[in-house]
Parts: sequence; C-alpha cells; structure tokens
Amino acid sequence: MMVMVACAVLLPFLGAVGGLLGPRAVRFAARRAAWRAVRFAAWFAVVPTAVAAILAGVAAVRVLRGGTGGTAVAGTLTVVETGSLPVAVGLEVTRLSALTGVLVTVVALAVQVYSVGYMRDDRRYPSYSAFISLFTSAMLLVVYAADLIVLYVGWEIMGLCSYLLIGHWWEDRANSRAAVKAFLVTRLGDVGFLFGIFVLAVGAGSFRIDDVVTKYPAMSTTVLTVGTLLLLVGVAGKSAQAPLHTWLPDAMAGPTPISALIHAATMVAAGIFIVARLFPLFLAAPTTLAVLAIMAALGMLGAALAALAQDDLKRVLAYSTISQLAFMAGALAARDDDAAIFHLFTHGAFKALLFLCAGLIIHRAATNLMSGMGGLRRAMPITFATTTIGFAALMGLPPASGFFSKDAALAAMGAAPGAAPGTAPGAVPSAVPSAVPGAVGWILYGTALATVAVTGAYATRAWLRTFFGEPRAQTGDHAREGPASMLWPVILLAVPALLLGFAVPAAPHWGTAALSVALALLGAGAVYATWRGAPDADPARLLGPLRRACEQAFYVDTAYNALFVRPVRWLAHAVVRADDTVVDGAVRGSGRTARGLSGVLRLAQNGNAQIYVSGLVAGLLIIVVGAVVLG
Amino acid sequence: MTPVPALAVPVLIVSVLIVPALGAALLLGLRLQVRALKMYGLAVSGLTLVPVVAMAVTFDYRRAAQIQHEVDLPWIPGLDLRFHLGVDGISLPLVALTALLTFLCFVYLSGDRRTERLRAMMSALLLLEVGMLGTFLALDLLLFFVFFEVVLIPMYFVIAIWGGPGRRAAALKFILYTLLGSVVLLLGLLLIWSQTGTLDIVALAHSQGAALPRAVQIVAFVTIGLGLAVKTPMWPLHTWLPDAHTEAPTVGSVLLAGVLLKMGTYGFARIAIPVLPDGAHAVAPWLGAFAVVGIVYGALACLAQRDLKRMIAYSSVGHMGFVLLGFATLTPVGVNAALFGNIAHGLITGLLFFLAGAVKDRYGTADMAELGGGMLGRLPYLGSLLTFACIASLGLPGLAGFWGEMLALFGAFEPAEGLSRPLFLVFMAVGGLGTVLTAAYFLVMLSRVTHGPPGPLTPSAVGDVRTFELSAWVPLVLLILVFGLWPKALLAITDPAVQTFLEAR
Amino acid sequence: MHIVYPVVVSALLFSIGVYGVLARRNTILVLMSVELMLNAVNLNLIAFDVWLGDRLHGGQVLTLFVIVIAAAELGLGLAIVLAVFRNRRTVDLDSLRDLAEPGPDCDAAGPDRGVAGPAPAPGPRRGTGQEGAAT
Amino acid sequence: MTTTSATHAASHVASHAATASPHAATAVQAIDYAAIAPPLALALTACAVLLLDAFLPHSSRSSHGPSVRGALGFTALAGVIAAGALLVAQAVHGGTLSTFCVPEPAACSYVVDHITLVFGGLTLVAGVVVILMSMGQLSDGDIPVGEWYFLLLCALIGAITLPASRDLVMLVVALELVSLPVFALTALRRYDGRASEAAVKLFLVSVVSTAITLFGISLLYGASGTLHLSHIAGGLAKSPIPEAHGVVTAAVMLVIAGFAFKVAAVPFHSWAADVYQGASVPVAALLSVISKAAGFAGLILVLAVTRPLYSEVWVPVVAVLAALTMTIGNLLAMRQRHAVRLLAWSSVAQSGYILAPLGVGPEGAGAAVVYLVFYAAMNLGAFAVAMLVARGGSLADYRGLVFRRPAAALALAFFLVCLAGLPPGLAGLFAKVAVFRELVDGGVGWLAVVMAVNTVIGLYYYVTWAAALFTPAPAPVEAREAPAVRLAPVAVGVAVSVVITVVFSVAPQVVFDAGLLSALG
Amino acid sequence: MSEAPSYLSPTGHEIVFLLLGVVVVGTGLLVVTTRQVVHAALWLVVCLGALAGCYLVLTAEFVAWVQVLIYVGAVVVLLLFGIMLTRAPIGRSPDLDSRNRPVAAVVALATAAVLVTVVVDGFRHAYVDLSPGKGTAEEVGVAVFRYWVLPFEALSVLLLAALVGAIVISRTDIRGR
Repeated sequence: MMVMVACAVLLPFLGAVGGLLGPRAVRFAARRAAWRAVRFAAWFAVVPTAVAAILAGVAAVRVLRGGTGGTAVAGTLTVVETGSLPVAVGLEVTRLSALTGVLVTVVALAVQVYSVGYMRDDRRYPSYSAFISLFTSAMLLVVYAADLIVLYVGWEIMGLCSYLLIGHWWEDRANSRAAVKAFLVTRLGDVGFLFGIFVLAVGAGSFRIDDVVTKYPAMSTTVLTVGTLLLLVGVAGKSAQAPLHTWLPDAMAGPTPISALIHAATMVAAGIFIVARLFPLFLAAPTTLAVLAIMAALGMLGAALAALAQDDLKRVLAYSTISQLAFMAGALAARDDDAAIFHLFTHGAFKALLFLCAGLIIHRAATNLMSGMGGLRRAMPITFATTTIGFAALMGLPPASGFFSKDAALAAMGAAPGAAPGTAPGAVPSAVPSAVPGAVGWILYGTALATVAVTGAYATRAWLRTFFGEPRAQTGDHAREGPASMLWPVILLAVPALLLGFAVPAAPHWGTAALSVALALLGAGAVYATWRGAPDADPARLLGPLRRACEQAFYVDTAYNALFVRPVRWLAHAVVRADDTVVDGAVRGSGRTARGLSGVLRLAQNGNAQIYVSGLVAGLLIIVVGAVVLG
Repeated sequence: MTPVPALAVPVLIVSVLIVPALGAALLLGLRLQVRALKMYGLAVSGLTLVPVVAMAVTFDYRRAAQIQHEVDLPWIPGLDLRFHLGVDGISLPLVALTALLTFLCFVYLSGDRRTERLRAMMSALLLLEVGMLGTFLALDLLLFFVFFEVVLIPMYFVIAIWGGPGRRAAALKFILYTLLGSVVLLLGLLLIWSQTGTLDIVALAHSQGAALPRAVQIVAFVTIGLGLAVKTPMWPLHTWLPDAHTEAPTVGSVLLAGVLLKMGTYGFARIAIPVLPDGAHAVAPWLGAFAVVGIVYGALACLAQRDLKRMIAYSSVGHMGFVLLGFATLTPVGVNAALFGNIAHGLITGLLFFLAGAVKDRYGTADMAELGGGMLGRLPYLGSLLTFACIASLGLPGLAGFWGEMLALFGAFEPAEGLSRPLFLVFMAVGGLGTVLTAAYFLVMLSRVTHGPPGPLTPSAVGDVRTFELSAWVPLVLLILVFGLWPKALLAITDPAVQTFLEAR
Repeated sequence: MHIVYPVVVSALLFSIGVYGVLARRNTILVLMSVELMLNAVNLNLIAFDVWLGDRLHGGQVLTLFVIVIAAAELGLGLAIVLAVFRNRRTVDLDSLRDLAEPGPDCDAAGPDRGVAGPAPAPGPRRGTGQEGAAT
Repeated sequence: MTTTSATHAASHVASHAATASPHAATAVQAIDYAAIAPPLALALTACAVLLLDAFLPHSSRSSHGPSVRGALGFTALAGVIAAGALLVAQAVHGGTLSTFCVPEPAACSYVVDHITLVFGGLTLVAGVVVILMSMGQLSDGDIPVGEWYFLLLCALIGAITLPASRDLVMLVVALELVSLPVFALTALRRYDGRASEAAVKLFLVSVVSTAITLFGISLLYGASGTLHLSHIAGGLAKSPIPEAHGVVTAAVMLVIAGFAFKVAAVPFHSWAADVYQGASVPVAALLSVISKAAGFAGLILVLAVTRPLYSEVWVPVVAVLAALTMTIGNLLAMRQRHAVRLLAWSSVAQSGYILAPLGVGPEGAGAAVVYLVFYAAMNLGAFAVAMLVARGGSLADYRGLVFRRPAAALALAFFLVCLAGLPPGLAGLFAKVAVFRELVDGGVGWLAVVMAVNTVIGLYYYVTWAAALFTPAPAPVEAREAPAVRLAPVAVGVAVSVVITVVFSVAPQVVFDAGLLSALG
Repeated sequence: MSEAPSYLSPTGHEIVFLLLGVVVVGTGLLVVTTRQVVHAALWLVVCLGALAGCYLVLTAEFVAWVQVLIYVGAVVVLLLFGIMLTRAPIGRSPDLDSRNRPVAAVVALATAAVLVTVVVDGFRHAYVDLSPGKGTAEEVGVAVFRYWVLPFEALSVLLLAALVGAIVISRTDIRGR
C-alpha cells in the first residue's frame, strides 16, 4: 500500500526531471523541430501523471472500502535526527488524503492533456510540462505527508512551481512581476505556517501529524490557539484568503491550464485541506474559528463583488475562486469539515472546467477581455454547453454538483448560530455545541446568503457577455471550436461537475437549498434585466458608484503597495546609503584619521636638529617628573 | 565502512596539508607553458582531494564525536605550540567542502583562457588551500591562529593582482580589516592560554571552561567572538566583504565566499562555544541580535544593489546571519543548523559566484541595469542555472539552503535554558521576515536579469555554458540537491559531536 | 663641606649647557655648550666621590674617562662640522633642512645624491667640495 | 697590603707595567683573556686592517684597486668570523666567565653570561651582513676603504663589550664606542652634503643623550655609592641619603635616556629618519640593528638585571614609552615614499614592539630578546635588498621589481611580510605571538590592544610596498643599479639573511631557547 | 653620621667653593649668551679654570690638573681652531641665537628647576670633612689600574677610532681605493 502511494508521489517527480533534462539532451543531440521535442516531452508529462492517477485511485478505493478500518495507513522511510525533535520522512493515507489525492491527479491529468494542445507552438513546453509534473508530485506530497516538515517541503515546492508557471511567458515584464508577487505573498504565509508547525510540534513533542492530532488535549489552549492561528496565516497565503489574497488575480498572467490546475483546483485548495486534516486542533481553538469565520465572511462577499465588476474573464474566475474558497472556510468555521471538503471537491471539478473552457474561449477570441467577446454560443456549441454546466454548478443550480455542496455548506453555516429559522436539524453532524459566538455566526450566515446572490449575478453576467449579444471580436470569423485534445479533457471534467453532487449520500436540506436557489436566480434575474436593456453595455453598471471600487478589489492591492512595498524599497535604499556612509564611513574614517595624524606628526620632522633635541629634553623632563610624582 | 583504528593513518591528515604546500613551492621553480601548467594545477588539487576523500571513507561515523586521524607533534615548545591536527564530525564536512571547491576552481581555471600570470595565481590558490585546510584541521589554539592568518596574504594578492578596477583599495581593506580581527582573536586565545596554561583545544573542550572564571570567559568570548565575527562577517563588521567580492576574480570570490567565511563560523563551533560555555551564555543574546540584524540588513541591502556580485556578497552577510543565529541559540539543533548552513552556503554561494563570474565574462559587466535582462532568451542554460542557484539560495525546501535556515529558526524557537525565550522568539520572527526579504531580492534580481525582453548588451561570442564550466558546476548542483533531499547525510555527522560539547555541561 | 653646593652648581651648569645646545645657531657654540654639560657631570662625580670616600675612587676615575670621551668627541665633532662647512658653506644648525620629511605632495626631495655621487676625479680637491643642490 | 687572591688558573697577570709605588705591591686587575677573546680578536683585526690599508701599494686607482678593497674586506670578514668562532667556543664551554673583578664587594666588570652570548652572536652575524653590504658600497671608490672597515670593527667591538659590561663606567664607554665610529662612518661620504648633515644631527643628538646619561649615572653613583650594577641594588637599600626615592627615580630615568636614544624610543626618535636617509645603506643597517641591539642590551642590563625592587617605577614608564614609540613609528611610516626612510620609521615602530615586553616587568626581558633576534634577521634582510636593488632609492624604483629581479623581489616581499607578522613570514608571526603572550600574561591588556592596532597600521605600508613589487611598472624605470659584479657580496648578504630568517620561521625554537634563557642569565 | 653643621656657619672651604661656583655659573651663562663667538670660547676658558679650582677645593688635585691641562689646554684651543676654520665672524654678530631661543629658555629653566629640586631634596644632609690626600695622582693611578683597567683599554680603542675618523673626514686628499 505504502509503496503504491510512494510511487504515486515519486512518478511525477521523475517525470519532471526526465522532462527537464530529456528534451535538452534530445535538442542537444538532434536539433530537430520544436514540435518533435514537444511530442517527446509530452510523453514524459502525461504518462507518469496518468499512472499516478490510477495508483491514487486504487489507494483511495482500498482505504475507502475500509480495508484498513477507515484509519490511516502510514509508513516511514527514515528518521532525520535534527538535534531536538526528529523529522520522520514518511507518508500516510487517510480517507481525506485519499480522496484529495484522486482529485489532484485527475485534474492534473486533464490539464496535462489539455496543455499538449494549448502549448502546441510554444518552444518552452518541455520545461512547462515538467514544472506541472513537479507541482503534481509536490501536491501529492502535501496530501500524503505523515510529517509536518515533509508537508512543509511539499507546501513550498508548490509555491515555487506556481512562481515558475505564472512566469512562463517571462518575456513580458508584467508576468514576471506577477510571478514574483505570487511567490512572495505565499512565502510570507509559509513563514507563518512554519512557525505554526514549530508551536504545535513542540507542544505535541513530535513533528508527526498523527502525534499532533492525538496529543492536542495535552496542549494548553494558548499554544493551540497561537499554533492554529499561525497555521491560518499559511492557509490564508496559500488559499488566497482575505488578507493575503491579492496575488491570485495577478496569477492569471500565467497560461490558463495553470490557472485551472493550480489556481482553481489544487494548490489553493491545499489550505482548506490542511485545516480539515488538522481539524480536531481547530475545533479545540474556538478563537481561531472565529477569526476564520470573519476572514471567510470578508473574503466571500468582497471577492464576489469584485468578480462582478471585472472585465477580464480569467480575473472573474479568479475572484470567484477566492469567494468559493472563503465559502469553504466559512463551512469549516461552522465546524463542518465534511461540507467544506465536499464543496472543495465539487469546486475543484467545476472551477477547473470553467478555466479550461475560458482557455478555449480566449484561445479562440484572442483576448481575455469580455468586452472583446460576445455571441460565441453558435460558434462554439460544445464549449458553450460545458461552460453553462460550469456556471450552473458555480451558482448552485440543481442538478449541478455545486447545488449539493453549496447547500451542505450553507446548512452548516446556518446551523452555526444555533437556531436558524426553519432548518431541520438534519444530518448536520455538529455533535459539539456550536461555540461560534452568536454574532459571528449571524454575520457568517448573512454574508453567505449575500454571496450566493452576487455569485448568481456575476456568473450570469460572465455567461451573457461571452456567449450572447453581438460578436464584438475584432478578428472576424476566427471563432471555431478548439482541437480535440483540448475538448476531451473539458468534456471529461464536465461529468463530475454535473454528477458529483449525487455521489454524496447526504440528502440536501430543502429549506436552505430553496432559499439559496431563489437568491441565485434573483441575482441572475437582476443582471439579465440590466443586460436586456443594453446588450452591448456591461451589466456591471448596476453596481453604480461601487463599480470602480469593486474593479480595483477595494484598493487592497494599492494599499499593500503603499504600506509595504514602497517603504521596504525606501528602507533598502536607506540601508545602502547608511551602509556606505556610516558603517563603511567609520572604517574609511579610521584610515583617514590615521593618515591625518601621520600628517600632523610629519610637521614635527622638519629637519631642524635643535627641534629634535628640544623635543628630546622636554620629553625626558616629562618622563622624569611623571616618574618622580607617580612613582 | 570497517572502522580503521583512528591513529593508524596519521599520514593521511599530514598529506592533506603537505601536497598543496609542496605544489605551491614547486610552482615557483617550474617553468611550464600554459597547457602543462593547467594540468599541473588540476593534478595537485586533485591529489589533495584524494587524502581528504580517504579520510572521509576511513572516518568512523559511529564515533563521529571523537577526534580521528590525530597527529600531535611538538613544534615550538617555547610557545607551547604543538603541530596537533585531527578531524571529527564538525570539521570533516568543512575539510571536504574546501578540497572540493578548490578542485572545482582549478577545473574552472583550466578552461578559462583569459587569466594572465597563471603560475602566480595557482601558487596563491594552493597556499590559500593550505591555510584553509589547516584551519579546519588544527586542534591547537595557536596553530589554528597561524593557519587562520596563512590565508590573508594569498587572498590579498589574488584580489590585488587579478581583481577588477578598484582592486587595490578593496584588497587593502580586506587584509587590514581581517588582520585586525585575527589579532584580536589572538588576544582572546592568549587570554585562555594564560588562564588555563594549555593550548590544546580537545582538552579545553573536555574541561568545559572549568579552569576559567566567568568574567574571564566573557572577556575571552567577546575578543574571540569579535575576531571571528570580522571573518564571518557579522553585521557591523562586514563592510570589507562587498568590496572584496566585487573586485575579486571569479575563482577568488568562490573561495572567499565558499570557504573563508566558514573559517569564522567554524571558530565559534570549535573554540568559542565549547571552550567558553559561560561566556557563550552571557554573550549569546548579543550574538543573536547582531545575527538577526545582519539577516534583515543584508537582505535590504541586496534589494537596492545594482552590481550582481555585490548583491551576492550582501546575501552572504544575510545567510551568515542565520548561521550565527544558530550558534547564538546554544542548542544542539541550533548548532547543527549552523554547521549545515555553513556547508550549504559554501556550495550555493560558490555556485552563485561561478555563475556571476560567467555572466561578467560574457557581458563584460555585472551591473544589473546595464545587463538589461532577457538572459533566459539568449543564454538559456546559464539563465536556468542562475535561477536554480538563486532558488537554492533563498532557502527553498528540498534544496540545501532550507535546512540550515529552518533548523536555525527552530533552534531560536526553543533556545538553551537561561537564554530569554521572548527575545529569541523575536529573533525567530525577524529571521522569518528575513527569509521573505531574501526571497524578494533574489526573485527581483531574477526578473531583472533573466526575465524580460533581451537587453541592449549582447553576450560575447563565447555563447552559452561551455563544458569546462559545466564540469565545475554540476558537482555543486548535485550536492545541493543531495543535501536538500537527504539532510541526514550531514546532520548525522555533526550531531554526535555537537551533542557532546553542548550536553556535557 | 656641604655636598649640596657642588651638586647644585653642577645642576645649574647642566641646565646652562642645555640652553646653549638648544638656543645657539652656530654648531661650534653648540659644541661648547655640550662641553659645559659634560663638565657639570664631572663636578657631580667628584663631589660624590669625595663625599662617599669611595675606596675605588669610581667618581674620579669616571671623571677622567669622561674628560677623555669629551675630548675624543669634540675632535670628531669638529671634523664633522668642517665637513658640513665644506659641503654647505655654513655651520648654522637650523639651515640644515635638506633631510626633512618631504612635503605632502612632492616626491622625495631631489634624487638621492648618495648614488649620484660624482665619479672621483683623480687628485685631491681643495675645499671646493661639490655642493649638493639643496632643493 | 695583601696581594689580590690567587687568580684563576686560566688567567695570567697582564703585562702592563704596574705603577709600583714603594709601599703598595699593587697588582693590576687580573684579566681572564678567555672571557675577552672576542672583542680582543676584533680589535686585532681592526688594527690589522688599518695597517694593511697603510702598507698595501697605493698604485693607480684602476689597476688593482678592487683587489686591495677585496683583501681588506675579507680580512675584516675573517676577523668577525674568528670572533664568532671564539664566541661559539665560549658558549660551548658553558658557564659564565667573568673578569676584571673587584675584590671586596665581589663584582666583575666584564661577565660573559647568556645575555652576552646572545647579543654577541646577534651582533657578529649582523656584522657579517653589514660588511658584505659595505663591500658593495665601497665599490664606488669615493670612500676610504681601510678607515671604513676600521671604524666598522670598532663599532662592533663596542657592541660586543656592552652586553658583557657589568658596571656603569664600562657601560658608558661601550656606549660611546658603539656610537662614535658610526658618526664617522656616516660622515665618511665626504662629498655628499646630506651625509654630513646626517652626521651632524646624529652627533648632536647622541652627544646630548650621552651627557644626560652621564648625569644620571652621577646621581645614581651618589645615591647608591657604587658603580657596579650588581651592588647598586644593595647600595640603594642602605643608601647614605635617607629619602633617596626622588633622586634614584630621576637617576634611573636619565640613565634610560642614553639607551632610549640608541633604541630610538619616542622622545628620542626624531633623528632616525633623517640619519638613515642621509647615511649610506650599510650604516643605516648598522644603526637599525647593531646599535639598536646594543641599546637594548644596555636597557635590559640597567633595568632588568639590577633593580627589580624599583620596577614599579620604570615599568609603567617603559610601557607608555613602548606604546608611543610603536604608534608614532607606524603612523609616520605610513606616508613615506623613500625606501630607507620608510625602513627607518618601521624600525622605530619595531623597537616599540621590542620595548613592549619590558613594559610588563623584568621578567619580560626574555620575550624582548626573542623579538629582537627575529627583528634583526628580518630588518637586515630588508636593508640588504634595499642596498642590492636601488641603493635605498624611492619606492617608485621598486615598482614591478619581480619582473626585473625576481629573486630580490621575492626576498624583499618575504622580509616585508615577516616584519608585518603574517604567515608566509612565520618568523615575524612567532615573534609577535611571543610578545603578545608576554603582554597578556603580564596583565598589560591595554598595551596588547595598542600593539594589535599598530600591527594593522604596520601591515598597511608593508603590504603596499610588497604589492608594488608585483604590480607591473608603468614606465620601464632605467636601471640605475651599479654593475652586478660589485653587488655580488651584497647578494651573498641577502642570501645569508634569507637563510637565517627561513630557519627562524621553520624552527623558531632555536631563538626561544636562547632568548628565554637570557632572561634568567 | 655626625649631625652635619648647619648651613649658617660655613667653613673656609665652603666660602671659597661658593665663590668659585658663582664664577663657574656666571661665566657659563656668558658663554651661552655672548654676542661674539670668540668671546664665548674665552669665557669657556675662564669657566673651566674656575671649575678646576672647585676640584682643588674638593681635594681632587689630579683631576683638577688634568682638567686644566686637557680642557683648558687642548679642548678650547681645538674650539678656537674650529672657529677659525669655519670663518666665524670676529665682531659682534647679531644672529647667534636661532629662532629656537624661547623654547630653549623654557626647557633649560625647567631642567634646572627639576634637577635642583631633586638634588637638593636628595642630598640636603650630605656633609663631608675634607681631608687632603684623597685625590692625589697616586691614589687615582692605583684605582685606575687596579679596578678600572677594562674601561681604560676600551677608551684607547675609542680614542684611536676618533682619531682615525677625524683625520679621514677632515682631509679631503685621502682618496678612496
């Protein structure tokens, strides 16, 4: 069992290494056309990921069927003696990690296949695909890690891969800057994450995750709270939550498959996965959950409103991801990790689908901006159909999978403040009395409902502006369907986006479900009404004065720039000036004073022997008097 | 590896020093033309690597804490100076690093056609190697000091003769500043000697500073610490490093950053902390404070640098800050982190300076503004190697740079008892911030140099990476990966030695 | 006889000698002042010898030796002064400034004539003495 | 009146006509010729050289002038080597030989013990090198050869007798015997205005210091009642004058003056640069090594051997003097552009380093002697190379020397690095370590720090000069050196110093044995 | 040591000595302050003569006569020759004192003050009854050859060296080899 999981993790890594070095060797040797190098590298990319997907699937099936009593199966390769707490390099498959593993490998496979077509004429495809394989193995390492430090290793390698892939088209300075920003913000989060690991590991006396999870009662509440809060910083960084979310919209500078894989399904989901993985600790730290709830609330509504005002299709989806992730975080804050994970799975599927469709649209419309699209439903029927499924799942319209998972999350948030009107106690497994203070619970539930409405609005707006109205594309009848290699993964992903909802046996809570569908349709209707008025104009004008603010995502980015980036750059220049004048000045100064002193002394050496002798006798007198007086 | 009885092969350790010394001496006499000279250089540095590897192989890793391959001959009874060499868990990795880096430098030199007066350069490098290896092998305080100073003159001439435009001033500042440091170090060593009467490091370490009253220990630790801090370099005493690096030739920079800085930190691990435990305890918070300021200061200085080599120099100040923080915690994990960070920094910064040198050879300048960017477009392999080195240097897990920094922060999280916990928590937090700043300046540099449209300067006809450069750099890349993915390789060697002298108190 | 009298006289004479050495411009007068200082020493020695009743007469013997030394030094001193006079036309001490520290900028004052000494022309030279150009 | 007790078997009554007054059967003081063999040998050689110079044919200059010069040179060399052999014989013989003794308060004027042997050895070896350098200098022909060697040998005689003299009279006479010939040697270049100017300055400052020393000695004689060093301590204890403290302190300081002048310590340092530059290079070498060694011998004898009980008076003074000397010496050496002038100030600074251990107390004398021996070897080498290359000359002449004369350049670089105290020059390093050890052991921490800073300032000008040797010269400086044939002896001198310094670098234990024992002697 | 008689009742010796002392100091001052070079030499003669007188008072006859013979006889004559050979101006020459005068005065006064205080403080109570016969030639001769032979020999070398040096420097006709 363990060998299988280890292979699942290692195979993509080996694929990455092969992909990086292989084509270079080939190009070194054969100097053949770029296209053959792409085909050669494609093998190195797709095959390992496919095998990893199969292995993950088998492992998941074996664990889920309860072959091992539902408990985790762990194996350690070696133990690294660091001097205090040892680091156990090992893997562990739990129910949660098995499922996530499958999601990751499936989406990765879809993206790899999709990229072969998408990157057909890109000279740097081999390194691109290698980095995706590296990312896949890093994500699997995070998912299957048995030790917090091993998890952290995977955690940061993911950050690196997102940097490398966002900056894939580095000829354009903007992409490079976006990549740097993405890495730095996540790196800031990772530092908090590392400190969180230290706090918890020292509290539990070991880095192993199962030790930490079992020994949490022994830890004091302050240690627990501080540890989990620091973990939250890491989660916020990686899953683009409220304070550290500014990098995700800029990350859209990367190729669309990357956005699909990393910035929709997997990496950003890692944050939520971690919270779920260490959920007992979070349960024991109510203040952390309260903070999480507030973060979620802010993130949800803000991102949704921002999505409504964006003109770039990918940025709409990016903000939608932030909003949905905040939604999952809200579910977690409402103490229901199953709902959150369920929503994570469905979101992974339909958001990847939406991004891949967006890729097709942009590939055809040759522009990201929705103002340049329109009337594509006739030209691209398959894409239109799959995108419609995606948007339906996003809005939570039955029968799409989004409906079920959003409903479960909403119900959890509804139950949070204790007595939500008209909700049947249902199968909400909130055995522990909801310790989330009433007020926060209400805020959370209120914003959740508002978010559902706004989600309906921006989903419809995006849907209408891309597929309906007059074709505004400047490039004539260029809009035709994409190549087969890009369409198959889209169709492959459309299936779970539609049917995943039914996989979970839990029946939906009809009360909240009805309410959410109503709100979604209300939002959609409002947008449709304004759109009907003037099909070419942007329905976002219904935001009115808020539009400008929403488009700039409430100026959070400019605020960070002013608060952090510019002062650090000024400080850097100040440090260099200080280093040159003060610290180095002192050193050069001592040299100059020595030379100055020697200049002064030289004056006494003017060659006059009588001066010498007077100096001699005077010096002697001083010595004699000194000796007699002191002696 | 069958444990060979430790004392059976003293010839190995002596030959490690004799071979380069003889090589340098012979060079003065020999009249070889360029091709044979390069082969000679390779042969001698290779020959030095052989006994080092032999020592590593025959080293009994189960007793890593014990001094092995020991040689102890009286040299100057008048000064109680004994020719006492030996190697243990702490010094073995550093000796190996030195021998390897020097060999790679000679490999690099064998391909480089533009160095004139090659014979003098090679003899200077071989003398340098004798000094470096001697410092790591010496187990007698004065012998350590002698080898500590052997390095000065060759390094001065390497910078002063083959350096860049402002080389004379830089070389002068380097040698004067480092000499002041080493003389202060000498005063500290003599203070220990006058109190205990012995110069033998092993005996002093075992006695755990018993014979030294607390006040003397503090004074001795401060003087020795200052001497070593100049060499490390610690924050306020670092201004010689950027100048020395900007002007030094590629090979000089690699050895200066790769090994010379480690002699300072090695001094802490071998002399300052084991011999003066109470002194270490009293001064640790200050050491930690300066280290942490060094981290942030170095990172900020790098952000605003224009010259590539100068930026890498300041980055060394930052990385050495982490190493010093590791020492300041006085915990086994901290000291392990410091020693690991030493080796990692040696490999990574050695590679970085090789690459910077290659960039300077091809573009004629290391000024980032003039380079203009787009290197990945023109020189893809050089660009990707530079990216790899920068990522390794900013401490990405899975590469060697990470473990040194992470364990140092972990050490700071739980400093030795008696050290104020909140203070070290602040150090840890600032250190963490430092890692973010480190990532910032490396990535900003990468985006300015490798990314973006091709800049105005076109690289010389030399073209992308050549075979001799690759053969010099690939070992470093491999080692960075190996130590990144398998930190046990190093931690298992240093941990027993560190446990003995920290725990025994 | 109070010994303090000769000793005080000797101290005064010594100080006068010091004044003479430091104040006089002409080297010969400086030599005279040096003689005064040495004579002060002699007076001191004689006074102590008599006072101590030293069986070895250390004081008086040393006085004799000091007189001899003074004579010898004076001989050589005058020879050197004559050489200076021959080379520099003057015996004023404060005009002999050729060996001062060179100015902050200019190089060492003039070529080192030690090397560029004239090739020894055959036959003795009457006191014309080639004059080193004092720059 | 009983005759003096039976003299040693080895010594025999001097042949001097004793002024036999009718009532006192006075025997002249017994003389142990074995003890005074080395200075005697030198004296005989000196006379031999003088006579040879007189009687060898004064034929025309060109024909066999050089051969006569060579002959005189080699006789002088032979004399010095013979004295060296005698010294070695005395050392091998072991035990202290003392002669010219005074019966009742048993004290001897001339004692050959360890200090004498070490300083004697040092002086003679330095003498050999100086003679070799002189051969190069005399080849110009405008300096009378016989007189030069005679005066040189007289200086050596003084330098050898001074360490052996154990009474104040002999100390002064030996001091004069060392300095007087040097005035003459400096002025021997009669056609060079600067040489005579240097001679006058040296003469003036030296005579004043001697007068001051004599005044000190007279006061000391008055206070202690005796002139023999070994009795002065006793004499002071039961001094005839009740509160002798003031007089004795003043006397000690005044006596130090003479020797401090010889050593060029601070208040007495101003003459150094002018005289070194004015005099010819061999004389400068003589001043910087032999007369300085004599000065230190006197200082050690006067301070360390006789009066440990008054050490709390002179120890702090010597420490302050040492600190000032090294600092001023180094600072002034920083901006020099003339080779010999730089070496002059560097030798002032080095005497500061040698004085430093004496600032710890009498027990520091050992370290001082050790440093002095190391210093002598290094400094002589530097002067020899300066002589070989450009007869002193300005530093610009040394730029890119390694391309023109590699051996000389490497030797000079080695000596400079030794003087700086950095590893390839291990001799200098061990010397400094020995001094630092003494300072740290003796608890004079502040002086150690001052010396550390001075080492750095010192390194500045040593390394700049050493680096100039290796940087290619911009304009090909025209070679002004004298033709090689007459510089062969100087090259031999350089070789001798290199060998000695390398031996000291590799096996410094030789020096430590000699030095530390002398402290006990 | 018997209680030294008070200073107020000076013996004959002391009076003569004090007179001679005044002459010595006075002429010393004149030597160093006179305007004329030759006068300086002449005053020197008087000073040294008076000093010889002092020695006589102190019963050191041999040294006194040596003083007269060598100092007054040889040394001063040598100085006069020096003055002649360097063509020093015969009449009054205003600039005999260098600009260093004020410094010299200060230093000289300081020296005098220090030495006198130290000496007086040290030898206040020293008193000796002078008895003739102490400083006779025979006494000193015996002392020289019984106790101080080595300095005597060394001085011979010194004199020879001085002689050779003086001759070779002053005569320019001795050419090198």
